[in-house]
Amino acid sequence: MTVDIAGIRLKNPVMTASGTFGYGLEFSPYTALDKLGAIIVKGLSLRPRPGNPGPRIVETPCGMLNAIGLQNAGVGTFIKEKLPLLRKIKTPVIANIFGENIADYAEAASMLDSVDGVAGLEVNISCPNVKHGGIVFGTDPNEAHRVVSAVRAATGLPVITKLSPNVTDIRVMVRAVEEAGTDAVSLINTIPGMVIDVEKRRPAIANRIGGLSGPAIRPIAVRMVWEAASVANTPLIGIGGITTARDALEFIMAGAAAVQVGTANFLDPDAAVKVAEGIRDYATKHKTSAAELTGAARR
Amino acid sequence: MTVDIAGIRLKNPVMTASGTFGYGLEFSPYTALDKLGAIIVKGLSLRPRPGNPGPRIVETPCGMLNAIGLQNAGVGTFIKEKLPLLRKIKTPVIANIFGENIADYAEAASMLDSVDGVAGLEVNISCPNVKHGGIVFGTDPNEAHRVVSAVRAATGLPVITKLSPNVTDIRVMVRAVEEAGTDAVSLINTIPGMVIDVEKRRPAIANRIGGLSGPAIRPIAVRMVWEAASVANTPLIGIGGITTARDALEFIMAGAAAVQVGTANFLDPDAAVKVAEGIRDYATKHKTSAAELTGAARR
Amino acid sequence: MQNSEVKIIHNKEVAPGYFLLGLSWTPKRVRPGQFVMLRVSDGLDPLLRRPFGIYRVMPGQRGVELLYQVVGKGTRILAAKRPGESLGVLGPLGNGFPKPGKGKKIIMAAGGMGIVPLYPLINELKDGLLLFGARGKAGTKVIKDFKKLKCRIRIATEDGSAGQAGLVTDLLREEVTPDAVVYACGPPGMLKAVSVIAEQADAPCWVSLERSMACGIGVCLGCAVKTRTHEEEAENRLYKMVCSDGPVFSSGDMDWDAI
Amino acid sequence: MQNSEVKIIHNKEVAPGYFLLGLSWTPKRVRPGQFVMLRVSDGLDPLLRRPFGIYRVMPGQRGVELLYQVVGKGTRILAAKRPGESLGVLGPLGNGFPKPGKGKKIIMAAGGMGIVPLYPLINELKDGLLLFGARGKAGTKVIKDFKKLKCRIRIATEDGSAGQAGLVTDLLREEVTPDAVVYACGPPGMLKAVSVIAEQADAPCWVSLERSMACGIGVCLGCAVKTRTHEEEAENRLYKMVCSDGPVFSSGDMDWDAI
Ligand SMILES: Cc1cc2nc3c(=O)[nH]c(=O)nc-3n(C[C@H](O)[C@H](O)[C@H](O)COP(=O)(O)OP(=O)(O)OC[C@H]3O[C@@H](n4cnc5c(N)ncnc54)[C@H](O)[C@@H]3O)c2cc1C
Ligand SMILES: Cc1cc2nc3c(=O)[nH]c(=O)nc-3n(C[C@H](O)[C@H](O)[C@H](O)COP(=O)(O)OP(=O)(O)OC[C@H]3O[C@@H](n4cnc5c(N)ncnc54)[C@H](O)[C@@H]3O)c2cc1C
Ligand SMILES: Cc1cc2nc3c(=O)[nH]c(=O)nc-3n(C[C@H](O)[C@H](O)[C@H](O)COP(=O)(O)O)c2cc1C
Ligand SMILES: Cc1cc2nc3c(=O)[nH]c(=O)nc-3n(C[C@H](O)[C@H](O)[C@H](O)COP(=O)(O)O)c2cc1C
Ligand code: FES
Ligand code: FES
Repeated sequence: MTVDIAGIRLKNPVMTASGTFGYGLEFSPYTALDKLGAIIVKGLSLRPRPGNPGPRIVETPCGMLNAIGLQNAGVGTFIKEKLPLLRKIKTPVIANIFGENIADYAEAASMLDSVDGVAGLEVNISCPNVKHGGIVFGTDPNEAHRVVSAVRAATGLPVITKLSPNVTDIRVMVRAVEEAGTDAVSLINTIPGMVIDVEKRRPAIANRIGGLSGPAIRPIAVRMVWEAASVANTPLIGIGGITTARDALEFIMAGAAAVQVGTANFLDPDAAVKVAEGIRDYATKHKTSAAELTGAARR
Repeated sequence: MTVDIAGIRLKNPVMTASGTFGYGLEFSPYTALDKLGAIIVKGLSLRPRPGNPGPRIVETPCGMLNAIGLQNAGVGTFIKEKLPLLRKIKTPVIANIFGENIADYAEAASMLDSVDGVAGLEVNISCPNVKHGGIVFGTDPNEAHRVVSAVRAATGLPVITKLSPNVTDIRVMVRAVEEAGTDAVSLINTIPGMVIDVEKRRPAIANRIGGLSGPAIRPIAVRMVWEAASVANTPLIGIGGITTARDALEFIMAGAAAVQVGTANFLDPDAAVKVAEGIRDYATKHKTSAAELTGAARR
Repeated sequence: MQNSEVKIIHNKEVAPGYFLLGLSWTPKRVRPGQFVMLRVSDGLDPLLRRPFGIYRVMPGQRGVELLYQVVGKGTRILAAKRPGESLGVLGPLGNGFPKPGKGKKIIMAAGGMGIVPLYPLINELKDGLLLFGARGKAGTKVIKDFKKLKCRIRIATEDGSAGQAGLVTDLLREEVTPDAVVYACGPPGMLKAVSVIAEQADAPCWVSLERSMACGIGVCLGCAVKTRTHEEEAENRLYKMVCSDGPVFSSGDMDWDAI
Repeated sequence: MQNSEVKIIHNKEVAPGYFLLGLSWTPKRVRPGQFVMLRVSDGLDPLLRRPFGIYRVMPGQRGVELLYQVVGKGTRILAAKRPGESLGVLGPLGNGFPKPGKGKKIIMAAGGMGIVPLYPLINELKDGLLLFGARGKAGTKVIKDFKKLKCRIRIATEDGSAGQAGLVTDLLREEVTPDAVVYACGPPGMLKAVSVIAEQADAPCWVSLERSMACGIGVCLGCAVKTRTHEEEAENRLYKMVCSDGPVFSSGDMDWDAI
């Protein structure tokens, strides 16, 4: 069941998605952290961010919207306070980073490069570039190329680029970030969405627009992985609405080498481990492996 | 509760979405067709189309995928066989048209222009232009502009352009079709998605990729209507996952002048009429009207 | 054709995983082979209605019964329902089985739950031979009701634990004659084989098909099956809808390679 | 803190729309004010768990009881559950109410279902004055259990149909003294008013807050409430999480303009 992604060796192809698993440690009362393929910690920025006012979340049919506003204590605090504890877990820890401009991304990357206990970086490009009129890095291939190149130059760590689904053609984005030197591509981030509270006659969350996640988006995410796989030269990591091993296998058969479990961690803090076990059971029953199953529906 | 859309007077702001209500007549045993704002018939092309092989549909979390392949008997047969029966219903009938190239769109439009009983056209631009390397009209502002201009030139009927959600920025598309002379804009069409049958290890529907509809997509659709409303100068018609009046009100408050009920017609063939009644009840209770509620969450 | 909320009279497990559902619903006329679309949950997951054949009109017009097998999410929810709860029922839908010509030898071939639409047919015709196929003995429990009807029954099980060892099509091969009319329902592979056997024997054959359905009333065009077309026919008649053109089709009209 | 599947012992309607749910679940230690996240459905709609305060630890450690009001989809599904069925329970979660200092006058102010976290507090302290506010008499039925506890009760109803006509805050204004400690739970408007009254009287005040929740364990950062920060404090401590930093907060720490 081991898989190699971007040079990181995982016990199994199941990771936890950024922003849905805290720093991992919060889940130790409920699940066996050692049984995960990797832990991706919540998004980190160079400087601390307070996040958005509430309400920040609202439930939707088979999904949820969130606009947390990327609240986090900053890379420095992470390194000082969380990393020492995370080093005790026998599971690779991947740091998810984001920034408001390219220099911030690069500096966050280089800070994480110099410390022990970080197996790789996942670069969240679904953020607006405040220096370039707020255009979202992940919706423009040139912006995406620039930010990934900068991170690539700033670190020797494996770099995974996490794509935004909010584009007309995901293949263009895959090509752009691969050219910029990413070692792997993860997709998808949440899809912009809105719920309106019809009694209050205003958007249900304070930020108005939030990111849609959960089972509702799974068919969109699987399709994007399928499309990405038609051009990708690096391993793909499938994300979006995975709650069971069956769901994860959809992504794997569409072409993903690994998967991430997100919103499902809220429904069951043991979900990711159960997904990993279910994939193992399926592979055993069918005398195959996750690696062999990758892209099985494309053949 | 009456609303005017593109010069069509509707009893109420609730229409039935193309492809989910047949030619309307199929629903007469189950619902009061006269109580609908408008009936939008299934997509019509110049020539008959057999559609895709099966399986054509699959259920998804709070939604469904379809790849019907736009099966229809063609504009000519519609005019000859269905329209005479539709003329007896006291509800405006809007013909939804599509084509494989611009000339086909224009010819379908002009055929419908010359007959009695069609209140307006809805132009489905979520189709590939086979003459232009298969690029989907609705994902490229130039292609969209060309097809809407051609339809506009071919008919004196009110023209509603139905947008594809599969774009990075829906506002660009709204501007393009308004410049081309559309009288109203409806959104959204289905979102491309995929389900994989993990036992068979292949996509669950024969066409591989299908269109996602139903409550799952509602937050995405509401967000797009909200964004469209920030630039639109013509009335917007909100579509996507509406099953109840509450759902419809989300679209209206986000900026839609009217709505369409799609997949919900399958769950309850009386759904669209119930949505219309529910909107009326809300408006009565709050001493307001659909027109006044349009954009209420923006203020 | 109605769209109604109806009360559950009973919902009992008649064999492991098989339930008989009594609904307080009395449609004007039901033809053998017709079906209903059930809304198993008020929630949005599962979203779509589920199709089920009408198994029996209960005596004294008290309602109808469905017979279903628990196979997934929707049927699991259905199995947990109790008498007194209500369900959305849309139907009766589709065509039914056509009557056999006078003096015909009536053969019914059922595979597993394919038994459901054939039950009311036997009940109506009060005649005929039922060939029933199942994996093993457990699967034959659902036909105990049939023993009350006036009809001869032959059973085949794949593992030989009941009736003859083998497939229902083996029985059909033994029984079919040119003066027979064959009615069949079951898995696609079985129906395909049945259709070949009937065609070879020159016997007319009616099959009841299953497809995933969204609307049940011919509007979503989701439940398409490919038909055999002749060159001169219009391309747009290539597909028929199982819900509204079927579920019963003449086996000769089907493109069995696509089923 | 556990994540378990637990059996329902009972689920009875104690007043119209209010249910007492007994769960066969015995966490090691429960502090008054803590809550659980319940998975009300195995399906995906509703998707998220629902938070409910722990109302009572049942005698003899047989389990715990929750008291809930049916307000929407999730609580409607919950109300249909029967003894013997099971539910996913995550908890006990959050902090609890801190103990009052020695010799303090204990005042509990509850609005509607805000009564839930205060019940175990009274039960533990075996002392104090309970001020209870509701719309009308019907809403006061849920506090009949409290009459068994050793505590004085005063009731206010908006329509005057039970107790004093008016708001629970009117009662609080009459009762509060500088040597009191106030514990409160209820709708945001009420809590804000309670906090002002307590502050004016110079009495410490603890409030239990509610927010929409996804995880319940401090990781999604969805249940943020704004705190009063002083200029020199780091911006990233502006928000606290109701689930993990609360649900009980010192009223003085909250930015009431944002609640
Ligand atoms: C016209 C018609 C009549 C039917 N009559 C009966 C009947 O009388 N009794 C009965 O038990 N079943 C009958 N079926 C099949 C029944 O509709 C399915 O078993 C049911 O929809 C499964 O729902 P689910 O949510 O439990 O399963 P799901 O979770 O949706 O699926 C579980 C498994 O069942 C398969 N499945 C899903 N839908 C169908 C379908 N429509 N047809 C075949 N397989 C399906 C899936 O591929 C999957 O493998 C009929 C189907 C049709 C089309
Ligand atoms: C820490 C905590 C403890 C709670 N303890 C109890 C309790 O002991 N008993 C009890 O009856 N309720 C309690 N609640 C409220 C309870 O969680 C909600 O009533 C429940 O989640 C509603 O679920 P629903 O699916 O029925 O309603 P929904 O369909 O989700 O919503 C129906 C209505 O309830 C509102 N609502 C939804 N979720 C919440 C929420 N978390 N808080 C407040 N309003 C909400 C919605 O805005 C809507 O107006 C508590 C909430 C929190 C945060
Ligand atoms: C509450 C919440 C917070 C999230 N925070 C982040 C984040 O900080 N960085 C990031 O790259 N993705 C973030 N995501 C996106 C998830 O990592 C994941 O891409 C998305 O939720 C889709 O997967 P899911 O459907 O399994 O949840 C967040 C998602 C949720 C629900
Ligand atoms: C089975 C099916 C067939 C459809 N056919 C068409 C079509 O022919 N033309 C079109 O413009 N949209 C078509 N649509 C899209 C719907 O009109 C609608 O835009 C979409 O389903 C979203 O709305 P909903 O979530 O309410 O279903 C179809 C949708 C479904 C589910
Ligand atoms: S199920 Fe919709 S056409 Fe048959
Ligand atoms: S509910 Fe997730 S942080 Fe509180």
